[in-house]
Amino acid sequence: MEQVAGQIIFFLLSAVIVICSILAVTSRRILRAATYLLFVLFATAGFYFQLDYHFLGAVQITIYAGGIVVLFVFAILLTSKLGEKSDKISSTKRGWGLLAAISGAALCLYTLCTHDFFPSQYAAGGEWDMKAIGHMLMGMDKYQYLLPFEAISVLLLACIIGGIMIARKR
Amino acid sequence: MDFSNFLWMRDELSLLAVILILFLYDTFGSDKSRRAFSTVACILLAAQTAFMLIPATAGEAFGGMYHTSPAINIVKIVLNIGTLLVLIQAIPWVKTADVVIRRGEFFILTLMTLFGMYLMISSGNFLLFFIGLETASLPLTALVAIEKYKQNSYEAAAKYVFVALFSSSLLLMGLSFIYGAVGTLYYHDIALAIGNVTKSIAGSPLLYVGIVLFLAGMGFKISIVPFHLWTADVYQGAPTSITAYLSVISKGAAAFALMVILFKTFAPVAIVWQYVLWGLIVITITVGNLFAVRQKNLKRFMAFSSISQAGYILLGVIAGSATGMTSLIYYVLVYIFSNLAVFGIISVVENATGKVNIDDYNGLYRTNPRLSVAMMLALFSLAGIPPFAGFFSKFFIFFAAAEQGFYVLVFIALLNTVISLYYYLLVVKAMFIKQDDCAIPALKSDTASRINITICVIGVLVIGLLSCIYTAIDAHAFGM
Amino acid sequence: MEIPMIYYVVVSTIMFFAGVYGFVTRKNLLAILISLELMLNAVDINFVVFNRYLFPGQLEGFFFTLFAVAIAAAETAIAIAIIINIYRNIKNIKVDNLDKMKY
Amino acid sequence: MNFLALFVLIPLLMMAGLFLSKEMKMIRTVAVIGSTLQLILAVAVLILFLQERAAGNTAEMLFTIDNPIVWYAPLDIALAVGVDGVSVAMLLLTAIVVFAGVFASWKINPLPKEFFLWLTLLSIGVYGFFISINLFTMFMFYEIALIPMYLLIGVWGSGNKNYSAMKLTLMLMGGSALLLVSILGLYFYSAPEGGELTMNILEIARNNAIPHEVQTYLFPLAFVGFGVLGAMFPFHTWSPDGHASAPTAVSMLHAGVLMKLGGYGCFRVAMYLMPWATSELSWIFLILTGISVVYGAFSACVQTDLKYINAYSSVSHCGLVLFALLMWKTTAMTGAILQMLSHGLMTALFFALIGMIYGRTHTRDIREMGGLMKIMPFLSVCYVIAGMASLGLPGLSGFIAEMTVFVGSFEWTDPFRRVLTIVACTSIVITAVYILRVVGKLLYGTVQNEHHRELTDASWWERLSAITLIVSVAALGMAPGWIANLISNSMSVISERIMQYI
Amino acid sequence: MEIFNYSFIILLLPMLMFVTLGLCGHKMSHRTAGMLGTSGLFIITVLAYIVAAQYFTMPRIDGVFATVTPYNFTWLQFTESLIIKLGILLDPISVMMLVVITTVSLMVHIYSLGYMHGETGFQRYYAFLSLFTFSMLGLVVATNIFQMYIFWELVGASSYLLIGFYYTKQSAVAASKKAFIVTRFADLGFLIGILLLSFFTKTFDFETLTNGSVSLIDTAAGKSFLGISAASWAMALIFMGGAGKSAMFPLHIWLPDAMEGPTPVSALIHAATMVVAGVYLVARLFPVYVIQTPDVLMFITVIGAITALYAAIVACVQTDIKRVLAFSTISQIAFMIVALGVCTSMELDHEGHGGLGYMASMFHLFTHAMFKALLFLGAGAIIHAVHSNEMSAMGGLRKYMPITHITFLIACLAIAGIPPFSGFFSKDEILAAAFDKSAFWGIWMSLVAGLTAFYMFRLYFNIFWGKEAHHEHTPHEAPKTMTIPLLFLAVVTCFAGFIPFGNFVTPTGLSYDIHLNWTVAGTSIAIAIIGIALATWLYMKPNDKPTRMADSMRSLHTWAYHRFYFDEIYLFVTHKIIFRYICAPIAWFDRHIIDGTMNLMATATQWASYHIRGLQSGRLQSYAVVFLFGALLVAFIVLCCM
Repeated sequence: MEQVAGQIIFFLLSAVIVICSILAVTSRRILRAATYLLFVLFATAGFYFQLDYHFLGAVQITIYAGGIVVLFVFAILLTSKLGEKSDKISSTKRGWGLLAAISGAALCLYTLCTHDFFPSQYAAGGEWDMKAIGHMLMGMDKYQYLLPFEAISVLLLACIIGGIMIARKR
Repeated sequence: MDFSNFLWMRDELSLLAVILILFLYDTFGSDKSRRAFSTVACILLAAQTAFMLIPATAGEAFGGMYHTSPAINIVKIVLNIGTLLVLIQAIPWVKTADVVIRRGEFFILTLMTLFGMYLMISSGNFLLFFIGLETASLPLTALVAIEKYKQNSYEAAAKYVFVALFSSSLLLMGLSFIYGAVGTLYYHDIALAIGNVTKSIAGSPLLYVGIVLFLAGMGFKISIVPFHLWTADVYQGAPTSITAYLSVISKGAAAFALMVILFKTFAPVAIVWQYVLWGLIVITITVGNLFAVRQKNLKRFMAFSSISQAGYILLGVIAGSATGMTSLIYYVLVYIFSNLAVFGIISVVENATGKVNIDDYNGLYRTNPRLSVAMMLALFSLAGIPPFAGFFSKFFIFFAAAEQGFYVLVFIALLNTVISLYYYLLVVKAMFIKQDDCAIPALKSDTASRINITICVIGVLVIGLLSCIYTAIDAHAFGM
Repeated sequence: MEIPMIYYVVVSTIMFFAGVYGFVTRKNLLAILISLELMLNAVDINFVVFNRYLFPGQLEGFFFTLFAVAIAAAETAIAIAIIINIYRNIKNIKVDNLDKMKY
Repeated sequence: MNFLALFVLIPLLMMAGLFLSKEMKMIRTVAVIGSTLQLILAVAVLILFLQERAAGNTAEMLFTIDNPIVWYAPLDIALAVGVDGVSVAMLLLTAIVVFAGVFASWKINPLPKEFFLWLTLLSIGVYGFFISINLFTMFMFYEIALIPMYLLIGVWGSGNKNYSAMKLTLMLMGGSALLLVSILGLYFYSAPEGGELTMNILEIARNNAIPHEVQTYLFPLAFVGFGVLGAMFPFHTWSPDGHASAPTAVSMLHAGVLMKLGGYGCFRVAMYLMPWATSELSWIFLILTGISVVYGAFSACVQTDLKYINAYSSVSHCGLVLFALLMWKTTAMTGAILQMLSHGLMTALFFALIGMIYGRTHTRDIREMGGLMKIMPFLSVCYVIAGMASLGLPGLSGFIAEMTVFVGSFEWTDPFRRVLTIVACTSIVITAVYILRVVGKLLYGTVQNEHHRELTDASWWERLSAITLIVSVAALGMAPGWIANLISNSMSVISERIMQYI
Repeated sequence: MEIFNYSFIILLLPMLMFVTLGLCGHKMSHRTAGMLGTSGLFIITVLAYIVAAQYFTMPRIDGVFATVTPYNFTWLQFTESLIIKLGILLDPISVMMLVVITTVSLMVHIYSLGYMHGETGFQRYYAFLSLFTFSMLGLVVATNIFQMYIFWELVGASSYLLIGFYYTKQSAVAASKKAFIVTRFADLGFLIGILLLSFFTKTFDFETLTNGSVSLIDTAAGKSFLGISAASWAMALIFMGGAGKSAMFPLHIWLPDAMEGPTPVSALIHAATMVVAGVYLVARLFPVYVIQTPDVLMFITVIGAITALYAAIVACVQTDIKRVLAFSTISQIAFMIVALGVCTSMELDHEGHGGLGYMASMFHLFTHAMFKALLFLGAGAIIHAVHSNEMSAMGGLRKYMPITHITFLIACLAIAGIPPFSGFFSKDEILAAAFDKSAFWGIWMSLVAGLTAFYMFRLYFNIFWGKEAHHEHTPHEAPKTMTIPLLFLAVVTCFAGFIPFGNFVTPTGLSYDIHLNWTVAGTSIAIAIIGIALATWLYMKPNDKPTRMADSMRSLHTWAYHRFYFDEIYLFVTHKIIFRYICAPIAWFDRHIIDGTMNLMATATQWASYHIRGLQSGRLQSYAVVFLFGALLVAFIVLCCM
């Protein structure tokens, strides 16, 4: 039963992801595109929950939905008029886009499908303990991530400085 | 918690200390005291470079997340020297009214990208590598846009950031494939897993596609054809000092990181990436040359020249041997001096007159003999003419590739040197042979530019003749 | 029946290449950025799924995704800053206006 | 270091001196002192060499260093030097031509300082090439010698100089690209399996370990690589344009000395190190060089530009050099080297004279000149002498060189080589045709342009330059015995190496 | 042999003269230079006579004059055996040649003092004369064939310089060029011949070649080309060199043009000495020819006979007196060649006369040198007087120039073969030799001898008799410097025939007493007289018979007048065919195809560069597309290959 529910939820989420992804890249209204993106991100978070990575799902929602999409919306509101529709795409451009997307997808799917993933079975490890995750994030041994954590702080600092430098008027 | 892990990271930490000092200085220093900011930044970096000269030992920290070795240390020193030269070269430029308000940011962001490169080179895990990669490229996009009210500058920045993001998403895709195929992101473990015959990962298409996408992502950084298209626009649009930085430091670091990863991680499937690189090198050198032939703008010209140079750099990678590594590091070192000399002169001329076209250099020798001679030496070095350093570096890199039997590749590359000589000579021709009544008048360059160009020219003249440099690198290099 | 791993991967691939399609066809720089977000997000799914299905013993994919999300945020921030800078200069953010340098 | 290094050091000091000099007088003084020192040094080396040989030293190369200064140890790049008879002869040739060249460019304008600097750099390359016995340093000096040409032609040249300079540089660099591949290949196969690889020519030859199929690839690369500089058909087209556009001294040095690098390299690297391939593949190149010989001569017959005539004549003569080398009998190879010397001297003389004439008449078109014998008798007489040397008049250098080549080539009995030899012989007739055509039109007859009547004859420095060369040409032509012995002793080593493969 | 130690001076002195006059001549006065040159040559002449005297007074060994080699040093060593030596070889013919050359040269030197008086380049002229004398002497005393080739080239060059002495005159320049190139072409054959010969015999040395110690036939056995044996090829090619220098048909075309040079030069080089080098060459290698390659000797006879007839016919209708003499020279040399050609063996004694031609040829060479030099010098005196070469400008000169007239007549009689002048004796021997071989050759050559008498007297009458041409100023006798040589040579011409030549020069070296074969002699005298009579009838008094006769044989006359159009054919071949269809296309090919290919490579690079610029469209999204497709393509290829 639970499995069936899980399957139904999966297909639902998949449908949302697929449809909204496509809409996000085809909608001629930019604000709507951002909204579709939001849906995709939520559905992705749903995937994470389904896979028992609750912490990741939460992060996904916080950062993407709470941070990035808001940033997008601000930027959209700043740069375009409400209700403005973008121009139609020329057919050559669309043709190239489709060709790129389809051929790329075909190649990737081919390799993914032909690959013999070796355990290839869902290992129900269950939810990881938050404390364990915290230790891993702060540890220095193998499979522990203090160094990336520190490093990314430099990256974020750099991006803040850079972003401010560019975005401010002066 | 074993904080001694951090002791391995003396290079990174010292660089962070420099960044921090500068950050605090920029934030809290008075306007008057900040006048010396550029000088202080250069001195600090020089000091840090000197600190790094203390011989390092090989080791790893953070459970294999971080690696260091004398060879890596040497590369970092090389990058530091390059960065130092770029910073010195940038001093007159950051004094200009448009940029002076962003002076602090310029130095700090530049050093932060350098930090990112350190991480790329030293990482033992793809996660750290990716973070390093992004640290090395994202601030650079901001730097490209630093003259933010100039059309070229923001156009370049937009192109750079979008292509960078696109390429890093492809790279991520590749990494995810590799992860899916191998099950770990630690270099050492990946190598073990691929090398393990029983698991037969080595024959998996997923791994191959992953490697190809990874190469494409790195190809963006090194500007390998066909992942190079941003290069010319960004080099042209970016301020000259940033272009210089992009063309030598960023490229050199990425090339070395690529080499380390290919050597350490993908050695068991060397045949795959060697063939891929084979093809890529050929088209990179050729296309770079073909485009360079018809450029009018000197910076754009140097962009294509740097694309073809990237192809030569990769000859060291494809060799996959200790000789390859030595010659690659050596090549980058020489390339830094030669290219920075060229960019130094470009920026002197550009700062004084705003001219960047090759035609503007007509008759430069009659008005500015020293600049012209320096430029000529640097260009000859780039073209690989003895007795300048470029000849030696080219020879060694060909040597490394030929050692592994890539004679045809070496041959093609050599034929391309003829084309490259052609376009380098075009510049020489403009300066020495063509006459122009309205040639650039005699310039008086400032101390910083002089120091920079002098150092570069000395480097170009001396590095090849002093074999100890090569020997020193060779002593620490390692192969697959 | 358990959901086969490949289903997730197919979805993520579709998302990724939808992003590619958007990147190639959209005219608005922000829309392109949205497409990029799709691509990055798709890769995250890959990492998570591979981790969960194939190599559940360690959390490598998990942490990769975690950091990737953070990096994506930083990237977005910088990109939006640049886009806004462009808007400030030319009062629109059409990608067509960014082809002054070519050949 | 041993004293051969002086060949590089003296020009280096000369460059330093030139760099520091301010005015024309100083520049000239430095140039003259430097070139004279070079000449003295070359003669000294010759004498010492002969003494050593007379003392019974039969080593293949003399004045080598027992422990060469290792430069790049991992690649076995060492500053190894040594000379055999051929190198000694070539060094002497270079010194003579440089000496004459300095005087021929006495009044060079503009930028005299830079001109002499580049010229000296060029001579460093040439000297270095001839004294090196390490493949790397050889290649390095080879390239050093090539690149100054670009600026020398580009800045001080005339006519379509940009095109010519570029073409010359690129074609020669293309040749050196081929060369580099073969040098790398030679190195990696230089020792038998497991042996220590080496760049030293003598050691490679001693090891003689290069597999035959590898030689099949490397030999053409090396030979064509050097052959481009040796103006081998069909890679000679840089030569007419390049020589036509170059300033006097540069044409002299280039045709007189630099082209010899090609021939020298061909036997020292390609043939000496790859004897098997030489014996197997020489027929292809024999055909090409055979074509060169006749083709150059025929082309020269219809040219109207003095320098073009001479350039095509160089193609023909240099073709004969390579042709003779490929016959690899000691006599033929000796002839090749004699031909190198002879061609070097007389072509330098030619170019010097053409430059002097051009400097006065401002045209090189033979249709616009005539009767110069009346106006500038000295130059004209010198021109006739050069012409006679070129068409192989006994008593001048061309004759002995050609005869040695022909006699040597005739030692072969197979019809292929015999026919080619006879074809090559015909060049002596065609040479006569174009030389006499020029002499007739240019020097004899009536004055074509009335303005030419006011022109002056040679000045003292021009006379000195021409006389130096004429004396050398005549000396070589009248007393060839000792120099031929000098050369043939060295050549027999190579010849015998190849002989063992037939 | 030590007694000839001084002989090197004979070579050294003219060389020194050349160097001195060449380098410092322009600083000397004409007189000094002329006197220097002449006195130098006088010393040489004396020395040559001493050499001759000493040589021929040496005791014979086995009845033979020994071959003496006082000097022979290595000049250039090709291989172990092939060595170019420079040396002096004295044997009967080289000593005879020494005498001839020095004598004629001395006469010309003296004569030129007057003839060239006041010319610009007087010193240069003497320098070149010295150079020529040096080269010619070097040629005749050559110890080996390569030395001969060296001096052979040198005489060619000095001939070139002397023909082109009036270098401002276009025709002189062209003639000098022609002379050089034609002989050069012949020398190509000579060279290849030497190469072949030396390849088979492994030696250059004349002695080794001729004393029978190496046999060309044996070493070259079995080798053949186009059905002709290698030995024959070698010797025929060597003869080709001789034919070129000696202006044998069809390589004769340069000699008439060479008359553009100063007349004394024509006398020295183009009549007496250089042009007989070919004869001398064949004589030098005579044993090889006669013993080993008789087929080549046959070929030589044919060439000689054709040339003799051809030149004689042409000489009958020329109007330029120097050209008549030139063709006469060609014809006379052909006599010598034929004489050599008809030999069948080395023997010349009471048993066999197979080698008679050799002796006859050398004898004729000697006498011809004297009387032909005399003729030319006489012609020079005439030209000096009337300032023209054309017969029409002359006529009736006997009154004004008595000495010239007499000497000229003597020479004419000599060449016509009237006893007791020298030409009679030598020509008679030649005819005898020809008849010895076969009646055909005998009749043929007798016919030519008759023609000789005819055209010589046509010349003589046209100059000294006939209608007196209008002169701007009265012709006068030449100065003493010019007449003395004429007189000297005339005396020699008168008495040279009585020299017992056969005692000195025979193929084997054994003494041979010349005895006239009166049948042959009678015939030849008769024919000569017929010729002279015909000429007298036609040309002694002004009349229209010559014109009528020319009209009656219009086409023959025209053809002969134009020398059977050989020059035109050569011009056609060289200019129209070689220049237009070989040189010009090659030059075009070089500029457009070879060079074009190189330029094409550059153009192709530029073209490619231009056409791929679209890749760099400046549009962000197309960059991404290329990026992606690049990656996909690489991935695809990898997947396909792995």
